[in-house]
Amino acid sequence: ETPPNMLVIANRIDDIKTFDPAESFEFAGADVSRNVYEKLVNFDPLDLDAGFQPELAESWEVSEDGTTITFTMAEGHVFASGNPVTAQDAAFSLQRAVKLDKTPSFILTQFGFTPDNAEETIKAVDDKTLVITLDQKYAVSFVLNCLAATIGGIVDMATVMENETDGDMGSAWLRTNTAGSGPYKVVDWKPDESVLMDLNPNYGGDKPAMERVIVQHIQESATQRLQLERGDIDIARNLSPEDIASVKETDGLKVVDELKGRLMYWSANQKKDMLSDPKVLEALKWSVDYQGMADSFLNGQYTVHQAFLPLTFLGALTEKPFTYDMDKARAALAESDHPDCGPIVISVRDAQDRIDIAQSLQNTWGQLGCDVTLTVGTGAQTLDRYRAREHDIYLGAWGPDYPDPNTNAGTFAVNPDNSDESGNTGYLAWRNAWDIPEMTQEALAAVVENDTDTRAGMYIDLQKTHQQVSPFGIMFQQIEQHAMQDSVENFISGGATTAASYWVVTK
Amino acid sequence: MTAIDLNDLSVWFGLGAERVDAVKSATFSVATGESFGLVGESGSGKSTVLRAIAGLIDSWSGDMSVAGEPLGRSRKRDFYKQVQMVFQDPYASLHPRHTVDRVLGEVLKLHGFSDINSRIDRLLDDVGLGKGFRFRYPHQLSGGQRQRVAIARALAPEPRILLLDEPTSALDVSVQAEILNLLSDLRAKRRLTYLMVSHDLGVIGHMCDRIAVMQHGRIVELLDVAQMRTLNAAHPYTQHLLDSSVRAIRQDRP
Amino acid sequence: MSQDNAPAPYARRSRFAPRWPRKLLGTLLTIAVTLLGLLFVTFMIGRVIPIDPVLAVIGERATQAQYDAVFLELGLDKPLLQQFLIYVNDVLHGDFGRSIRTGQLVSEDIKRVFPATLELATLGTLIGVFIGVPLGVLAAVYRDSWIDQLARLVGLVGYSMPIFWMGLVGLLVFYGILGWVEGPGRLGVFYQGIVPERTGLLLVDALIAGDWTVFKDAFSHIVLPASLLGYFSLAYISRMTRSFMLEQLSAEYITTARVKGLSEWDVVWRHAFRNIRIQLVTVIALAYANLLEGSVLTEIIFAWPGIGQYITTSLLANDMNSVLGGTVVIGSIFVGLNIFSDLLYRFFDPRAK
Amino acid sequence: MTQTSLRAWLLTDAPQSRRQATAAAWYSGWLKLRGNTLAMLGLIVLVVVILAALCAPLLATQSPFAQDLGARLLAPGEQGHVFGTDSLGRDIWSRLVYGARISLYIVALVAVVAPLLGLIIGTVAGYAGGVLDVVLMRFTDIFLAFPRLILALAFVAALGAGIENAVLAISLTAWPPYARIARAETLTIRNSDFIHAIKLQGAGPIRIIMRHVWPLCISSLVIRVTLDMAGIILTAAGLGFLGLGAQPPSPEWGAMVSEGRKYILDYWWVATIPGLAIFTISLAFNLLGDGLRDVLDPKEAGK
Amino acid sequence: MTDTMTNLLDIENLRVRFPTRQGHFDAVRGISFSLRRERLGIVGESGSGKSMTGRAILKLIRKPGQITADRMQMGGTNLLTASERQMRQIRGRHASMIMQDPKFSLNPVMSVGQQITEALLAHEKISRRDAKTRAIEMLDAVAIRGPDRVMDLYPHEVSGGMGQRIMIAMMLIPDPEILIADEPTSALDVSVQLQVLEILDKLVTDRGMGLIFISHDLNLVSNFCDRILIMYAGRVVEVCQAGRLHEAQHPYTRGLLNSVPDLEHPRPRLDVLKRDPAWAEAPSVSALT
Ligand SMILES: Nc1ncnc2c1ncn2[C@@H]1O[C@H](COP(=O)(O)OP(=O)(O)OP(=O)(O)O)[C@@H](O)[C@H]1O
Ligand SMILES: Nc1ncnc2c1ncn2[C@@H]1O[C@H](COP(=O)(O)OP(=O)(O)OP(=O)(O)O)[C@@H](O)[C@H]1O
Ligand SMILES: [Mg+2]
Ligand SMILES: [Mg+2]
Ligand code: NI
Repeated sequence: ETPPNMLVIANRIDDIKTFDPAESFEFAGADVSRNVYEKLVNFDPLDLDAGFQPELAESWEVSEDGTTITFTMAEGHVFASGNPVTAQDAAFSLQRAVKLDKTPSFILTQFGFTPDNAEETIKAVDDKTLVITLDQKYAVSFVLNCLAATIGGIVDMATVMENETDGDMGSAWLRTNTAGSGPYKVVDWKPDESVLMDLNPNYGGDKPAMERVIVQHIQESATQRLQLERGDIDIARNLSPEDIASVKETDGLKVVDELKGRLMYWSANQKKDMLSDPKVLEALKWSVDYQGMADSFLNGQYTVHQAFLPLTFLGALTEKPFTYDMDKARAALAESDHPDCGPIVISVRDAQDRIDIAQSLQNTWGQLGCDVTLTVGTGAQTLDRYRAREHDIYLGAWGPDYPDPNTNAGTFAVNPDNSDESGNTGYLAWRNAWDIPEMTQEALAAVVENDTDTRAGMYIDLQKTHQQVSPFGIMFQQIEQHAMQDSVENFISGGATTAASYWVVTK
Repeated sequence: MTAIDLNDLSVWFGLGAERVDAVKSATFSVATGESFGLVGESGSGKSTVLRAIAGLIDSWSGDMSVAGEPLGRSRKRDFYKQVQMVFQDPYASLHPRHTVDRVLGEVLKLHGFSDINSRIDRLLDDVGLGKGFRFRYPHQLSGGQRQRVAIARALAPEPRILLLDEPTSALDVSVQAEILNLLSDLRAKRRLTYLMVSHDLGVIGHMCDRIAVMQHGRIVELLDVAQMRTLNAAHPYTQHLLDSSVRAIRQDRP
Repeated sequence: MSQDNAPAPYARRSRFAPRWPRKLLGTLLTIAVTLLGLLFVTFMIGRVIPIDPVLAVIGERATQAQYDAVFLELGLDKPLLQQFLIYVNDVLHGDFGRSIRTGQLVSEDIKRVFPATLELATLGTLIGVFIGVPLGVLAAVYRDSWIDQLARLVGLVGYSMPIFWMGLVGLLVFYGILGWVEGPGRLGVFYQGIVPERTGLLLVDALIAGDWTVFKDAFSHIVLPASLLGYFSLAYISRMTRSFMLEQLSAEYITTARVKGLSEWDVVWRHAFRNIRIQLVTVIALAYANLLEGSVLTEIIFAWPGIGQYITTSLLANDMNSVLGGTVVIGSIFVGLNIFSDLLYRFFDPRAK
Repeated sequence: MTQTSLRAWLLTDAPQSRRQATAAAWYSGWLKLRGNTLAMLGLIVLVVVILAALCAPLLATQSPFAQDLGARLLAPGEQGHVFGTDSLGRDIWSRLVYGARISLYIVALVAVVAPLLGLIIGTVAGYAGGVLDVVLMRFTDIFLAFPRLILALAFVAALGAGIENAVLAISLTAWPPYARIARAETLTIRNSDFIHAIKLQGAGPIRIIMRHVWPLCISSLVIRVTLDMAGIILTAAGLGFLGLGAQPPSPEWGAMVSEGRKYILDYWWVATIPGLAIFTISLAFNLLGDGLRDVLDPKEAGK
Repeated sequence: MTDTMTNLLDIENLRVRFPTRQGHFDAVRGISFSLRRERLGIVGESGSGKSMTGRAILKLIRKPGQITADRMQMGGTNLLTASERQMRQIRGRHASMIMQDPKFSLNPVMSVGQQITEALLAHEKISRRDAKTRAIEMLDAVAIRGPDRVMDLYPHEVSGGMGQRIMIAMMLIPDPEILIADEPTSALDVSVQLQVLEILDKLVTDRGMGLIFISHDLNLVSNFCDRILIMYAGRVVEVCQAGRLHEAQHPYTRGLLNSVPDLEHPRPRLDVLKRDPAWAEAPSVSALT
């Protein structure tokens, strides 16, 4: 049994590279960051559907032209070091993220911030006021959603600069240390082993019930389940469907489902002649055993979903036009220029659920008469090929980068320049050599639409077209199934929009 | 004419502090058709002399010539048509996985003979092994039989000179007699020259015309077989050697 | 057979220096050459692999500009040889670079993960030795009897089992069902951070601190994976012990010992066993080295944060700094163990002098 | 020829022809092996596995690739699946027999490549001595000091996943011990009288190495290789476990265990049955290797 | 001395049998002999079963081999029924054996001193110190110079002759009544050979020990021993007094004698032994007294 004031979680956390919000871009890292750093605006774990709420900023105002946002800082937020949170800290944190220009910086720089102009565009007028200047008008929800992402975490300027080495703005120090105002602070991190968090004594909110949180890295589902059954852990986050099924049967344990933002899709390289044939794509989309997979080896962990915005996102499309229908598939293939269906290679990385999906695709596409082979590689290998546009079919997963529809629209449906030279590897459309000038325009238009309903409608239309014509076969949206002791309440892993929150957990 | 002529031959092993001088300026010559014996205590360098002549050791100085031809560092195949060697231990001198047939066949092929089949039969006959032994493996042969195969192998290239390194010391007296007789017969038949090592003075006395006595790598004395029989030696070591091999063992015998 | 485990013959000595410094010099030179070769091969593999090291750093979402920046930062624009020389120079200064994957200095990472493996492998080897050696000796003494057959079967089972499968089953049975041992990881969560870290070996640290509850918990965690690894090396050690012992027991001096009227125990242990000690050390060193490098799968299953898992995960993430660092460490240990057993050989065997 | 006379013909101490000599040598080895019950057990198991692999299409009750998501994870015996079905509803028995082909293929390939490489390097180093020996042995040491699975992983990562590459990678990591053995063996052989004897016929080094040294090294290599077979399958399985061995949906045994490990707690047979198969075949190889040690070891044969 | 007439050892119908794949093989086939305080020589060609006879007396035949006999009596003990425990008491204490080759018969990793004192410590309650003193005395007795130094040497550091003498010292230190010497000199140089024989000779005369001397060298045995058994194919074909060896009757013995080349009496050809299958079948000649 675990002590009542301590939360022990088993999870796969070997992807953590750093806790620095300016650099952190991994799932397990985001979980830590969310509990350590507060943001200007944030999501309430107990009411995620309400969207972003004031946190460090108690209010904000948008200028007439929509390019300037003025935040007023809230009282009572104090860093773990004891320093109060000021607008200077907020400005510093955001400037820092822009200047360091690490991988996730695009979330901010898409608003026109650059390392050169950051000091002007992100500015603390006084301790309480922060002014942000955008390069053009954007939907406010878009901007604030982005600030609620991990990169929007506000760090303690004084502490960070004390630990600066070689002008790195404390980034070496922040890899392994935290300086936030959130409910917890990281006490110890052993990569591939565990993260240990204790209460931030200066946390301004209600004192969390869990005074200590330990996240252990446990790779195997079976191992996690054994630990759960023996009461050595409170929550197991990576159980397989079979293990979940058994946990459901076990007294004293329960399973909580939560819809996540991750999509499972396949995509066809449009440089390949056969795969750029719309009828072939249609045939392939019809010959996927969506429900069969979702009911068997993906049972409970993925739900069938066929649009690029995950459910719970603004403008998510719920329609699922494709089913497993071999007749329609054969008909479509017959109409295409490739009625015999040539050889297809599916690139898939070495994760068991993806390999299972790939084998199922291989099986059902095989029934169409296609000669399908799989190449399994490490994550880096398959990704390398994907970015070089050398794949046939890539079987992949995509998670939203920030809680705004543009995150997926901007990659599935935007391709500003399809030339090889442009190297626009950030866009999935580009990686599949899918040239879509019009759709790109439509997607970009949605970004500046300030009326939320209109904006949602634009995305729905976009997805409907996308579903039919795109070389993307979006199949599933992930459901995370957390198995836990019966006594554990309020564990929310963040749904599709954000990460796990430990401070509301009780047991 | 001399078959083997050694002049100031020194042989050593190893370098620097580990250097062992196995043979120190040995000088002697063996006439064609002669049977020459080499005796001495264990480790005195007898085998080393033979191996140096056969070209199995590189580190030597001095002059060696065989049948008038001076020997260089490396030996040509022609040399081995002249000189062959029979080793001490018949159990170690045959390849454990080769049949007699293969052993002899390979040698004949190497020397470019064409009528291999008939030659093998003839060789086996010569050493007193019938055709029945042709396809046996060494482990199917007794020590004496193995030594015969080794002799057959040495005879295969039809050499003029045989180097014999204790050819019978691993064998029983009764088998030894057979091998010694065989060697005598072959020498008579083929007019071979023998250079033979043994520590058994009886064997040397039986086989050889002249002997050289070695001690600590040096040749301390050369004498002929008659001198040996009469225990007529100049060097004290030779005297001691001769003494001990004929002296009665128990002084208190009534 | 012992040939494959015979200590490596080390480089020929130069002719000038006096004896023992020359020997030392030769040994050092050999280590240096071997390690350099090791570095070179690892480095080349890292560069030849058709995976982009930059991608490993920046991940899927990065832009081309970020890509280029990292490309320059990693020094990938320089010629291969120059990259290698820079790397060797760094290594000589104890700098293995920073791990892309964990974001920490590789040397720090290794300092953390290596003791875990060391602890596991040491205990595993001890188990292997303390059961395997007597088993091998028994099998040899009672050659062809049922004891021999049983020992052979037990040994071969250990040799043949897929260790990852046995690991899962062992965990299920001893942890899941019977609850005899603690589960995965090195230490229960409540015990973490109680004893100060001195050696990194939890058992030792707990002993130093005199904290028995921590010791018990750590031991309860390690006992299952260590037994599995021990069983695996037991197989090898007992087979080798048996064949060494057979060789010795048929030696003539054993009969001599019997003629003296010595007891069977003395004959076996004082005489025969004494003669295989040195060969055995070589074998044990090899088994030990194998456990140090080869327990990747066990480490994964038991969530053991060791060096095997570290290198493998890093390799899969194309984190070449970590792979290189880990390989150099393991390689050095391998070479070190080799030399150690060689020295032991020279020291203990009167014939080797 | 009647049975008894055939036996006598084979048992003869005085063979009359090359053919008889070879046959008799094999027969006596066979007799020795037959006397070793455990080794025979190993042999029989192997023969059965080989036959099963050859006759896979006859033995398999259905296609090893046929998926049936409605009938997944069935227990052994259910709905006519002898060993049950896996997570995609494929028949485990059918996959097992087809998988035997792959596992045997891996073993055969590695068993040819690695020892050959080791044999060449080891004998050349041992026979040549001097600088070449030092260089080659340093080279061997480097590879020996390499963490094996890591090296294999690196090769596979470099070459791409797949069974041929896995085999190649395993071979490339497996040769150093063989080279060591071959070298040690060569060192003892190279100064023996029968090598001197053939040198005295003017034979060159290549001939000596290939025709005289190799045959003697091969026996200790064969012994070692059979003992290593288990290790080879397990390494291949280990690569499969890490997703780098045989590519799905190929029914390679290691990959099957790896796929099934997710289900081990509730559907134990999915991983256990291929696990037992690996265990059985490696045990068989080990038992046979242990027996072959007695048959082939020239030291024993000499007595 | 009166007790030179009592038998130290009586062996009747001794057989040593090894199971092989083609049935079983008898290395020793029903030989009988007794030993008094004398030098008993055993000669015969290689493989005739000499060593097996020696080992059988101490029941040192290795595993698959079996010993059977009608009677094996050593002093008061019946060896046939003696347990392994009793045999350990007998070995070394009452009967000892010198092995053929010192190079292989001494433990290479134990010092000479350790190996010698061990024999003593196994049989007597004696302090290590005293054992050491006794060992040094013994080494001195077998004419080893600087015995203190030799105690600390390892077998590879001593020459063959010294090794053989160390063996002798080791086997004699518990003061056995019977000593079996298996070809104690065949590995030695002629000169060293003489020294070793002198020591053995002194032991028999001075201590009244019974010696079984195994060799294949007929001349040597005839010069050295009192009585000789000639073995062929596991049987004793002839027994004779040493002095009368040259009068031996059996064709095998004669053959052996004639096949030895003799420095003093040269012959153009050596006689070759013609083996008669009947020799192997004839019953063993008894050498009981
Ligand atoms: N390969 C070698 N390396 C180093 N030393 C050697 C080698 N071969 C022989 N020796 C040494 O050379 C010396 C002479 O050896 P050799 O074999 O010629 O003696 P031998 O007279 O034939 O003795 P034996 O009668 O025992 O055969 C010995 O001291 C021996 O140790
Ligand atoms: N373990 C065994 N199995 C089968 N036969 C054996 C075994 N040990 C010895 N022999 C046989 O027993 C016979 C007698 O051997 P023994 O050693 O007594 O001969 P020996 O007279 O001492 O010969 P040598 O003079 O060569 O020492 C030999 O033919 C030998 O092959
Ligand atoms: Mg010699
Ligand atoms: Mg003998
Ligand atoms: Ni070995």
